Amino acid sequence: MKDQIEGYTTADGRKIGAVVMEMKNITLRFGGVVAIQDISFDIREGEIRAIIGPNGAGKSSMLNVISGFYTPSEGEVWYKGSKRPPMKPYEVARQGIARTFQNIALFEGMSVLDNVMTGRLTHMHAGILPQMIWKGKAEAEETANRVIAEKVIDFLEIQHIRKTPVARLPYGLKKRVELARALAAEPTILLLDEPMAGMNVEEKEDMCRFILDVNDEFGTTIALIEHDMGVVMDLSDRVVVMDYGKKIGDGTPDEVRNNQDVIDAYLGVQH
Amino acid sequence: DIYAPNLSYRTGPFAATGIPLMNGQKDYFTMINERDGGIGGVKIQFDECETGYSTEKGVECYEKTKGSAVVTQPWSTGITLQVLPKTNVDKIPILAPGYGFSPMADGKVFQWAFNTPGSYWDAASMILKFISEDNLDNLKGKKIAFLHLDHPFGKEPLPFLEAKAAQHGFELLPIPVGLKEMQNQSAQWLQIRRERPDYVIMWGWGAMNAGAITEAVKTKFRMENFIGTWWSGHDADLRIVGEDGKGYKSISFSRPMLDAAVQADIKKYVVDAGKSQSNPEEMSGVFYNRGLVISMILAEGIKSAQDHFKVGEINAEQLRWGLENLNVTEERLAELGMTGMVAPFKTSCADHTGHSGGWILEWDGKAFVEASDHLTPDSASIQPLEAEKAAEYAAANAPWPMNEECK
Amino acid sequence: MLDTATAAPTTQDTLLDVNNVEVIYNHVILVLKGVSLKVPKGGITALLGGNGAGKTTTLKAISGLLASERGEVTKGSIKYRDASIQHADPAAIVRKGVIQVMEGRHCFSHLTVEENLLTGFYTRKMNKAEMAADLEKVYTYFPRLRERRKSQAGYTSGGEQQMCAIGRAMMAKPETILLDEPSMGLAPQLVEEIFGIVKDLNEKEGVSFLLAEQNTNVALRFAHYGYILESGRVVMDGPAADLRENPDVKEFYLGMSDDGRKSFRDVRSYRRRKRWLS
Amino acid sequence: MLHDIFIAPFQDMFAAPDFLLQVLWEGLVSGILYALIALGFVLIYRSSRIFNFAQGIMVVFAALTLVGLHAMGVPAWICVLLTLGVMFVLAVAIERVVLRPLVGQPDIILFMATIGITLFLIGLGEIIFGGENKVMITEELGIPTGSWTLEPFGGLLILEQKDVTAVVVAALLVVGLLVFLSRTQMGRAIRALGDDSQAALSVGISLHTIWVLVWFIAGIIALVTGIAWGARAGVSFALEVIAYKALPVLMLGGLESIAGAIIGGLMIGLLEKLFEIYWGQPLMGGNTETWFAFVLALLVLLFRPQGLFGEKIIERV
Amino acid sequence: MLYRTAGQYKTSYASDQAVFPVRQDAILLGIILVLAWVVFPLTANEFTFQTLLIPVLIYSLAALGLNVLTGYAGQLSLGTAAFMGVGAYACYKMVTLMPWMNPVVAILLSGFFSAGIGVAFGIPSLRIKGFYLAIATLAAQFFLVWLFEKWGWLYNYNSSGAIQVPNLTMFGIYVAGPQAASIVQYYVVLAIVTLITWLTINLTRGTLGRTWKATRDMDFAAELIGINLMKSKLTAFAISSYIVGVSGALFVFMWRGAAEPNLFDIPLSFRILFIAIIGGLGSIMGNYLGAILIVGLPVMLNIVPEALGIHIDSSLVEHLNIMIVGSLIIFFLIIEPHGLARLWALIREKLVIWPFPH
Ligand SMILES: Nc1ncnc2c1ncn2[C@@H]1O[C@H](COP(=O)(O)OP(=O)(O)OP(=O)(O)O)[C@@H](O)[C@H]1O
Ligand SMILES: Nc1ncnc2c1ncn2[C@@H]1O[C@H](COP(=O)(O)OP(=O)(O)OP(=O)(O)O)[C@@H](O)[C@H]1O
Ligand SMILES: [Mg+2]
Ligand SMILES: [Mg+2]
Repeated sequence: MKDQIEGYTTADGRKIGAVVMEMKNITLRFGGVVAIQDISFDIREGEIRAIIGPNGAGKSSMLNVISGFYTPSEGEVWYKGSKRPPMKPYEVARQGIARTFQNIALFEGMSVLDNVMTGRLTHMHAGILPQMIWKGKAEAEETANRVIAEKVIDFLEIQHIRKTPVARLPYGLKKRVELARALAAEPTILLLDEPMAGMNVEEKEDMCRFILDVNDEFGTTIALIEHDMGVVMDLSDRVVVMDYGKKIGDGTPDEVRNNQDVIDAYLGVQH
Repeated sequence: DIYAPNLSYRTGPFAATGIPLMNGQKDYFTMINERDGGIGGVKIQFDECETGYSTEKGVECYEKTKGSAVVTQPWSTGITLQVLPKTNVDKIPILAPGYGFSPMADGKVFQWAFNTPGSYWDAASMILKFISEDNLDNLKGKKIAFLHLDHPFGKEPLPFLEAKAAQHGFELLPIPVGLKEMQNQSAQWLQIRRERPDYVIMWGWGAMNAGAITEAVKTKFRMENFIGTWWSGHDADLRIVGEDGKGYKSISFSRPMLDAAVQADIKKYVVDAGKSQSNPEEMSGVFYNRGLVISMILAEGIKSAQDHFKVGEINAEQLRWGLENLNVTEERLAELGMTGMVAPFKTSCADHTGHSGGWILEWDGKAFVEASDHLTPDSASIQPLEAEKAAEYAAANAPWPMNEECK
Repeated sequence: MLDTATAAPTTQDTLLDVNNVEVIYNHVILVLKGVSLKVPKGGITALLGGNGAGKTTTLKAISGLLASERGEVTKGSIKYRDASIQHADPAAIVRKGVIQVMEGRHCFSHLTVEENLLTGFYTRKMNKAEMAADLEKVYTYFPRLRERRKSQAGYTSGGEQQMCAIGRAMMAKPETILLDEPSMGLAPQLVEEIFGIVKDLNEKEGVSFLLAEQNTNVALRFAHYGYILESGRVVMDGPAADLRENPDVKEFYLGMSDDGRKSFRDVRSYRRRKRWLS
Repeated sequence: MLHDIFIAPFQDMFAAPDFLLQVLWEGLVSGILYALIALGFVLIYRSSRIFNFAQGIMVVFAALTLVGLHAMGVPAWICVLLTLGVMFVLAVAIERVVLRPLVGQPDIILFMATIGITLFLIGLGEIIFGGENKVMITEELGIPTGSWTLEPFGGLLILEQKDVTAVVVAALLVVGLLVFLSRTQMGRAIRALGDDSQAALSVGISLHTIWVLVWFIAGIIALVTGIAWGARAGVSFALEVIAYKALPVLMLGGLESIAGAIIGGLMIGLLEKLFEIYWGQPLMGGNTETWFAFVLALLVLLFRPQGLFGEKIIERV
Repeated sequence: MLYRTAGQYKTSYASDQAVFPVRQDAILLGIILVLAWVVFPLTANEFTFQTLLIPVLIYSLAALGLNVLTGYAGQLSLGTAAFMGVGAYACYKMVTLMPWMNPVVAILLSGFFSAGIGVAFGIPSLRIKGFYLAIATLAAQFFLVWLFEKWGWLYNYNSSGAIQVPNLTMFGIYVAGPQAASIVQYYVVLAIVTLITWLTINLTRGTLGRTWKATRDMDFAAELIGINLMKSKLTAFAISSYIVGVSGALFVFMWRGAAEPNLFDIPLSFRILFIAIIGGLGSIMGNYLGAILIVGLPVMLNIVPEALGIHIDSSLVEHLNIMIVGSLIIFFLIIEPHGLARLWALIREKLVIWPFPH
């Protein structure tokens, strides 16, 4: 195993830092259903961490626990070295955790630009009065954050649809806008729930490019759920495998690929 | 032409009671125009502006008509209250026979408003007189439930009734009926059953009347002790309960006189000419006939103004004078072919009501019949109250112009 | 690596004939710009293409579901067994034997799985025995559904919902199933399982399929014939085997370069634009 | 003060148990009538997620048609059949003209459209039938009109026979509907439609047929309601306001639950009457029935946001 | 090519963030302002002031308030009228208790009372959603109207239970009460409406507006990107109720002159909801278009037959009116469910490319 405290360097020379988030013995129940059962794993600074597993394994639920949407029935979440007290999802977001959703959750009534700007909301603090008269802090803040939003838009190559209402966009672009919204928050950890579902190879390639660039250029830590093994194996530094709420594997892509439990439960045919 | 519009309500939740009144009013003027070619040779243009009893629409109608109209007939206490302060500025008389704000009787304060020939306080006073057999002290220790629409109209007689209760030692139990509960008054009638009042006095309107009467039948309240105001004595409301409603009473400032000469003229000039919307059943009812009386009051006002100012096409200010100087005597009623349909009355600068008094009508299972002699309100005790409330109103709406000419 | 589909069936009667169809949403958004395709009897036909290419729109145009989305077919013709179904309402089209399984597993979330399946019987004449028999058949194809028959569909997993949707369509005893992105969001082995069932249904029950897919890899393995749609136009079509060998398809849809599958890590460095699109 | 709130009302109840029974009976009867209107709402909501505000006016319209036809000399039972015909035509018309073009629109738009229908029907109804209060043809329909007088606890309890009839008919109607929805193919289709209309279309469920059917059933319920209410208070447009009372009933019971409509209706009927008589009238100047149901529903919703029997919103991220 | 936007380049984000980035829109706004501030008041007669101009403005303001809540923050409210009532009664109490108070100040202050009540009734929105939330607002609607009826202190124990606007002056001119001239009242209303509209436009296009819209479009996603839903919903309730309260005070003080409790009953709430929806939820301009339609239409329908010299019975006219209004509501919903404002936007889109078809 790799050094638990110091971090390590990946094959292609990237630095992976210390543990930023650690899930300790998480259990999550819905009435009688146990969606997650006593799972522990960690996420290191700057890495791409994949979570895989069959449908209904509890992957999304795990992401929901991380982002504070579900409160675990048991277990602890450690973030940046301290135990996270119970908090509302918006407080978690303000701590620097941003995410995308399995079934796109964009604000359909707004333009792309506005959607991306909502990602900046955690950084905007002008009072109601200045906002009303559109002067002073409100105006300055608006412009400053607009610059950042535009940067993200440029980065993800969606300039041309900046003013389009998102409801009219095709699926793939919506996914990209969702990524843009999450990125605009300049998060420490970015959680992606099946960012490439329903895309063809070409589009997946684009998406991979963005994810890698985000990871590289901003050093953002990424946790990602994905069913396309090609993507997972190529992109991620370490992979957690879940099955029926239990953890059945954790390690580098190669380790996971050769884990018999994982092959039986999930991969089926050898890839 | 003289433009005398009517703010009618043939629609909405109160249409049932509104329609026969509107028809009566309208038929009367149609008859006058057909038979006499109008009043003093000038035709009366009696148009309707529909309000649906909605105050908002009423104000709209008022605004629309006030430019050329000589009178506004708001037909709801709510609309009356709304336009009352505006009339001082717009200089147009309000004619609100038997409704509106009781202190309008005080002509010094309310120069432009007329509730001829009787106010709600008149009605309340006469009801009390009737049940106490003309001596209010007989009511001592009795309990009277006051079932009323929870609306300015229903609350109007409260100050008077409260004053009387205090003075004569009877217990007054106000029971409001919300606009949405008009059809389902079981809670109110359960309260009546629990409280066992000696009498129930009702200030009901529209669907509330029928609702109350059916509930009264159901709870087996003694119909003889159930008396309504003059807007609660509508034949159609009682027809719903028919025989079971026998004994129910209502005060009225008007009486249907089916053999009066005016009826024959209306039949001849209006109904037979196909100019009426009324059906025969409603034409024999209390409300239709009251409509005739109301139009007659307006017509008399116009006539008295014409006579005084010696012009045919009088304007609003002249009509105000006319309404202030009405003198409907027994003889005049005979001339009009309306003997007995209303008691004689007379208005003046200071008295805009005329206080004609009225009769108690009783439902005999099929129709309303007279059940009392002519009653008169206790003006001596009403007037000070009127003066007081009118002064309060004027103070609240200062600066309020007074008519200094009256004494 | 995989078991390729059997060769296309010999009977080549065309069941469904879509000819030069144009679709406009909301009176302004032109989405299909003249799409033509044919679905032969007993075949599995794949409709491939990127996001927003118009695959779903094409299927909805056929099944008559466009109308409820403020879309309409403004040009071209759609025929099923040589009869126009262009203006028929969805129920009539189902009765003719064409049923769509919608993208995103639209199950009736408050109905139980079994009730969901039974709604599929709606267009058929009520016959208790037949209904029970067909239900049994669906359960034999999808044993997992039998286990979950009493649970509310909204709480079942993604794969189960997809099975439920296909099973529901089977209850209508269709001749042709329009299957929209069955693989979306499903784990790899479930994808295999679903496609296996599709193949079984095709071979054993003789059901024809028109299959809209992003997952070109799987789709071309199971289909007999394929159409590639880009921006509302068919840009390429041919037998599945041929498409699989086409270099452009290989690069853009299968993610292969000349020397085998390329890593997603490498795509950053070099990207070629599609040739058939300007 | 505390005594008035917490002790005196209960003393009153014990002091006059016969009166309490009467209060409960009145509450029960109005509860059943609220429930009937709510039932019409629920049915339509279930099948189309339309919050049908027009249910109230449909009650008036059905009752007026019935009475109006009878006034033209048609025998009572034929009137009922003809009225059902009219309600069917209305259902078809609403489906054609309003619902079909608005399919798939947001809930609030459809809600507004039903208010549009309400206004239209008010205008039309008044033109056709006039605004007068009319007498329901209770006896002609064979509904008993007498009353039973019981003497529990040596007191007095009056049960109107037409109220008893209304309670019985309502119960039958509810049982029938429940069986229809859960056991039949059509019933399943109605529920499916409410969940996902696109998917329902895709399996060949015809929106148009189901909608007409459902609106027609709602029309039948409206007629029953109209007869029951009309027998109590006559038939006039003022009856339309009772539709408002159905709203808290629905919310309390849960928008898509038949059982909820019934239990919600009874709960509201009973509690609002008790509250009005024992607390509202003595302490608050009466007329609390205007808001009591809403506040009660609100309190219940705070604990169960989908009503007592409503379907849980399945929300997954 | 009237509406060509090509060639209008933006060189800074600030200019792109302007209220009307397109020049033609700014010109259009200018024309409207001139009409409202100069042309209408100079040409209108008493009837037009009282039945069209003043009510259209007041109703627009009420709808604007509702739109903040329902259109922007996505919380359905059926209790608008009651909140207007709170504003009206608060204003009445203020001017009768403190007769020296400037009436315009009183009107602007009265909004705070309804804001407070609005927030109180908005608290359930944290748990209750959609139509179920409508119950909270309906509870407010019915409870408040009942309170207006029962709480004598509110109407100074007036025997009729109605409130009557006293004569109020500002700088020696009557602005409210029977003595006030319509044109004065019109200008007061116009000034307040213009001011509040401008402030609301700023709010809705900025941070708070985006917060609201996010809450409306997908509340759980909004929360997960860092929006405090409680704050977002309650500010919406507060600001919406404030505007609605002010409109209620204007409604009674600048227009009606008197009010009885049931004036604030549910039909008024529905009328305002109609205006907001027909105009377009989530749009500012829509409120004005909607109000013009819903207020103006019945007035027009009443006038038209007379103007054409057709004599129709007034009750028939009224019945037809109701039917027509009902049908038009359905008609507009079918034509464009997103309201007149969207219709205008579509026309604009077409104009931008006009005369070319695509
Ligand atoms: N809100 C909820 N209420 C009840 N059960 C839930 C809820 N959310 C998730 N579950 C259950 O928890 C289990 C795990 O679901 P989850 O969505 O996390 O799976 P997943 O691994 O993301 O699957 P997929 O790959 O299909 O997205 C499932 O059985 C699901 O039904
Ligand atoms: N209801 C609608 N209104 C307006 N535009 C629509 C509508 N539905 C789809 N579109 C547009 O039509 C285009 C084609 O969409 P369609 O859903 O048919 O694509 P698809 O090929 O199925 O893509 P995907 O793989 O994402 O499902 C897209 O640009 C989409 O935005
Ligand atoms: Mg998931
Ligand atoms: Mg698709």
